[in-house]
Amino acid sequence: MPDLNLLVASIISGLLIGAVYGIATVGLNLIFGVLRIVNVGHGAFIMLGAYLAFIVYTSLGLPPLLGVVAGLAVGAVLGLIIYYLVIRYLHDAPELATLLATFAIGILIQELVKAVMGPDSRGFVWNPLAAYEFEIFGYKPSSFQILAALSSLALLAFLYVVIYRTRLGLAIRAVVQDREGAMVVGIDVERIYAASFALGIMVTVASGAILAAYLQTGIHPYMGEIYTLKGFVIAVMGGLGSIPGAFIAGVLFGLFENVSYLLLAGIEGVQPLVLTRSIAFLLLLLILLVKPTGLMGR
Amino acid sequence: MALVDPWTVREAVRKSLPALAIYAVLLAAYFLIPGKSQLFATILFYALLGQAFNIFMGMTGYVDFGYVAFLAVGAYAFGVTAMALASLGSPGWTLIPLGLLAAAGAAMILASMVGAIALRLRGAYFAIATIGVNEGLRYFFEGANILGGSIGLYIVKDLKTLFGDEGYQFMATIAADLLMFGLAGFTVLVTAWILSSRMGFALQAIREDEDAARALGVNVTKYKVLAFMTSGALGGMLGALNWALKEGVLEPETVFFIVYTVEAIIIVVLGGAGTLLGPIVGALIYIGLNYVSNVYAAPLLEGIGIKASGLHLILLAPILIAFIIAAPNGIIGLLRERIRNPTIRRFLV
Amino acid sequence: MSSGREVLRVENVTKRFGGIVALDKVNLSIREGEMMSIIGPNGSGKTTLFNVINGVLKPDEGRVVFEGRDVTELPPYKRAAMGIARTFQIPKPWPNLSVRENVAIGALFGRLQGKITVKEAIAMADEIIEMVGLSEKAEAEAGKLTVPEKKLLELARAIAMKPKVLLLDEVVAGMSPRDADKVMETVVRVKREYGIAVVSLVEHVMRVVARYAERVVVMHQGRVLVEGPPGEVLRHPKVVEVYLGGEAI
Amino acid sequence: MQGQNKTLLIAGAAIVVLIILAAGYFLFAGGGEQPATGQQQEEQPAAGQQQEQQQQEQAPPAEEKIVVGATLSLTGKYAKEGEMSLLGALAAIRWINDNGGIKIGDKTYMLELKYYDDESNKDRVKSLVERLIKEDQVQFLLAPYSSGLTAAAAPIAEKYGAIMISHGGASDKIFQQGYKYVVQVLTPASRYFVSVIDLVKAIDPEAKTIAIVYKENPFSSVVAEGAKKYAEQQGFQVVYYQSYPADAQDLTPVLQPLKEMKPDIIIGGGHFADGQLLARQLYELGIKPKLVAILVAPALPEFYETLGDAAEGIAYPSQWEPGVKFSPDNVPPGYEWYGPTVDEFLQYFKMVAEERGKGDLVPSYHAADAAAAILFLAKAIEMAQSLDPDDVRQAMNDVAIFTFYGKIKIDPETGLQIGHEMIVGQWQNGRKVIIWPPEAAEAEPLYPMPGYTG
Repeated sequence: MPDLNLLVASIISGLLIGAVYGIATVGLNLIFGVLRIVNVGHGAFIMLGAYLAFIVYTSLGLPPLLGVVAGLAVGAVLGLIIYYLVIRYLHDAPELATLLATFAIGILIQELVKAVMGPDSRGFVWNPLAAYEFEIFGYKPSSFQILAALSSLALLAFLYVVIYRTRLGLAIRAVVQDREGAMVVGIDVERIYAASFALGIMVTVASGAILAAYLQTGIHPYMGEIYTLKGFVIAVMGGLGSIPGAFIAGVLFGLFENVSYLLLAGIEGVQPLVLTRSIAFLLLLLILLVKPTGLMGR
Repeated sequence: MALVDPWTVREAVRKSLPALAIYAVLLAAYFLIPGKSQLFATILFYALLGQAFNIFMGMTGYVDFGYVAFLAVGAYAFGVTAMALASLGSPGWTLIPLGLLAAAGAAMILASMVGAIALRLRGAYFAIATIGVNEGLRYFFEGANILGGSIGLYIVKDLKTLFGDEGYQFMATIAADLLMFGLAGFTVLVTAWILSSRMGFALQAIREDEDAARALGVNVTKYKVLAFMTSGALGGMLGALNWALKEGVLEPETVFFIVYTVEAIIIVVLGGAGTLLGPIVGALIYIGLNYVSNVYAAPLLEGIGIKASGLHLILLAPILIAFIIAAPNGIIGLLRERIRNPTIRRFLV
Repeated sequence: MSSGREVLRVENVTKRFGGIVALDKVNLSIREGEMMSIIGPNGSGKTTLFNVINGVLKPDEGRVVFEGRDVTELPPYKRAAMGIARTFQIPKPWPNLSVRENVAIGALFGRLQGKITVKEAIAMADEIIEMVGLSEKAEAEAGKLTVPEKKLLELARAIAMKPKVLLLDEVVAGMSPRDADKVMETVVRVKREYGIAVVSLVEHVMRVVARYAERVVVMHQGRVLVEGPPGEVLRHPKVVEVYLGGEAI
Repeated sequence: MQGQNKTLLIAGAAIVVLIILAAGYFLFAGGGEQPATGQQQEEQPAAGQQQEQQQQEQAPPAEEKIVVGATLSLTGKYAKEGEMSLLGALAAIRWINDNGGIKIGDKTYMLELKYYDDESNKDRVKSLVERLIKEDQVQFLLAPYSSGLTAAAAPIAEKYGAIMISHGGASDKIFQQGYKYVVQVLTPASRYFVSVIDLVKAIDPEAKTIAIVYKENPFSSVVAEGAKKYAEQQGFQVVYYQSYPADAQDLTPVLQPLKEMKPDIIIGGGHFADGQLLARQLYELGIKPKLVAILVAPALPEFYETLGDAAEGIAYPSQWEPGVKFSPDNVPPGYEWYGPTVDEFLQYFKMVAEERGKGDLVPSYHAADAAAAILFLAKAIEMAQSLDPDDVRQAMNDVAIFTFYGKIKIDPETGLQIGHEMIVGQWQNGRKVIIWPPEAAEAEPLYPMPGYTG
């Protein structure tokens, strides 16, 4: 029987990292929901956000979570540039063409970042509330982990307000539901596409900053690849295009990765932490077996 | 039903000629252009990867993001066969048919298992469920210590036992490539046959509108599974030849490497999805551009003082983007739109 | 009037969606070579009935009998192979395939499934395309046709399946009277030539019903309200009341 | 109809062939059938840039040269190692050229490096290796990084009889496959932790238990296996042997049990990013054994920059450190001194790094590994007095040199490195110092680590 303390620890740390996974997937889902584009370069934008947090902290001496603000700004500019330079031309193209385009964009970002920042694996130490001890059911997460998870929620709230409380959000939702219909009522679908793409990139880059604040190590030009992969899986688990679905699935994914470890740890001759990955993907298949459009997909 | 309907055969032969011609040229280049044989072998590998992938993805519209798992499983099956035969003291030549059979078989088993679950899913859900299969398998190999775990399977020694030192040298360099040329020809014929037969029509109907296809009498599940297994089996044999026989070292990290799937997609999309020539043209462009930018362009730029590692990828990425904006349906797709001449069109298959 | 043997029978079919009863104990029988129209306002259950007959939906109760065989559990493609063909209210041709290819696929996978070579299927497609008057567009991509052309294409595709029962979903909706007549003439010709039973769903175009149908079934709220020859049915007081809102034709 | 079809077919096929040929010609014009001197790629040095280092390290004119080829991972997951290897190799080559080149008979040869980026991808390696051998006329190669890439290159190098010197990341298993021309200059993966275990055994007879936590990866799994075996041979008890996946973001689950278990020593790791994470999380979780030794990551200055206090006391096995005291004055018996001194190497490294705009880089051991490969090759050529790869390969069996990198000597049978030994470094007060072996040590080991409570 797994030790109860370990179980609690796993659940809490799973929830914390899960919130970060969740926010790191939301942008991917937004872009898919509106533009029907699977952004294969997703991880590169997360990596960019992580570097922003790194620079904000090490060069400017500000808390790395302010990288979220920088991420939103950089993401907005980058998102618009990419949209008007590339994505705009690919509306009528087969879905796969956009896949290739976003892949190439990802490579470009990786290599440009590497040219500027070098190939090294960077990191920092930031623990602003080290003096305080947080204890949840006997488990003591670090302050930066809690702050990162809270920032994820804040960013999610920001996105929620944009989508459910603004004219732009209304228009975006209209386009998601039925683009012809939206066009007929006078929505400039082209501009909504641009705005949604930019919004998706903004959230993704910003989530990279949150991720960096949570992990604080392992910031390098190729760090994003695993998040592209995890992002895909979480997005599908939650239901493509569903923003709350993405977030909930992210939390679930984090939770599951952590808790399944305890079960696997009892098996002789295997490497439990490695196998949790297999189990997490198995979970994806099971969810899709029961609900082929993900937890909250239509 | 006439399986060998003469019209279908004629059509298939006609359709396969241009592709076979390109492979013939590649084969000639492989032998005649000195110092480039491995470049052509690499182009061949990617063309085959694209073609095998295309049978399922190009024709049904389903993107199997975990496709590389078929290559990996095929390579492992070939590796295990080699080890078994070496320990049994069998003659070397038996490995080729038995190993390829094992590779195709293992890949088909995987395809039927994955297909049973994932083929019920549509679009991106299918794509990503298959990523799950690939990654899940990789971590399973590593975590449960299957066939050498993360360290991998080393079969060079076994291959040397089977073929002798000289023989191994020949197998790993020339014979593996020639077998891949053979597999390429076979793949072209299979693809052309599918395109010219009922199956091709069924797959196209599925790609265009699966519900309508079902209502119109197409046994959607059967054709999807058939195409998936064909594509998987070809992939398995490709993995066996290019990785197991040619390199002799199989590590989960590199054989379940998802970038191969992405590259397969790039090649198919660049050339034209669902076409026979598309993947070959795509591979020529993709690997050709990569090689040229790596071997010629990057050193030129370095020569004028622009020094950055990764330079050639910085050059390559925008070119790829430009390509796809100019020809979103791929090169063959573009040519089909542009060229009205029916004679030439006949060869753009 | 047709007096052929029965090809299709719908027995006590009930279909619910959540709390809504879309079909309520529906019974129908269609004979060989018969031309039947099912009419009813939007939401009366017509398309659901088609979906049950063709196998896209499984009924909650009741069964569908085709040529004396219970096909309720069979998937759509098997029923198509047995001889049930249909068109869609919103045409669903395969947009990137040519008109010829679209029709040829119908031939390859319809009732002749397995009995016809690709070459024969293409030849047959050309014949049928000519019959429906699309010859000039044979090479064109289906996605580029106009809506009436798409409907003709769907009809051609269905005919190519050599069905015994042809289910036409709003095949003339939105067409000019002339086009509508052209389509219906074709349907009548096919029906005569091959002895197909035709069931067409019609919401509004009563003129067509009156002119071409041999038997009319009126559906309302998931039930069969009245059934009989067009002349009688269209004047039936119940029909006038619920369907035509009190106005006689 | 039928006859017409045939004509069309032939015409069409001809057109396709022509297009392909034209494309091929365009692609490969400038390759192919040039005279094979290995010089055709050479750029004219731009005016005013006399010593400009181009992709080929240029030799002074009028002397013959030997081109060494390399496929380096300048992009992709081994990009960091690739960058270091490039600079290290260039530094060694520059030193050799500045010190009279290589003499065969009365001829003097200058070394030159010709390299391509392999993108850390094994399916790029093959064509590049062949190009190096056949078109750039290279007979001596630095192997690509990692065993996967080496395995892809080996059959081609073997086919053409070109020598491949492994200078990084390759698993021991590569050398059990019977390749004839593949040799190694760095300590094999299975022996990475030997020095660390020796150190503990020498200074702390009390220490009995070892926990191993490593990354699941072809390289670090072999390291862990080797470490476990050696530790058990030395009488230690391996109480915990767990791995984590290659891209782990959180090691808490694997580390948590160590809090209770309290092993004397924790060793493991894998690569850059996860090594940082491992040290960081051990610190966060308050797991304080007597010694923590981690692979790869702590050898880089970024380790301390990233982790600060959490890096304090962390030890690491290293192939080489800038502070080593190998010099012509302490050559061990059976070896002879060869190549630059440590200071010279550092100076040359700085020189080539500056030319590439990386002046502030401090060489990691990956740079030294590549430099050692060059030195080993140069010495073997000199001993063979021949440029024939077979002669050189034969001579390599007899090379026993002591260099800025330490001892280099291979096992004639397998090509595996048997001379070179790992050293142990440790972060002390924000500085990396060498603590083992005693003859190379700059400082006493900080043992037990700060914070150890027993």
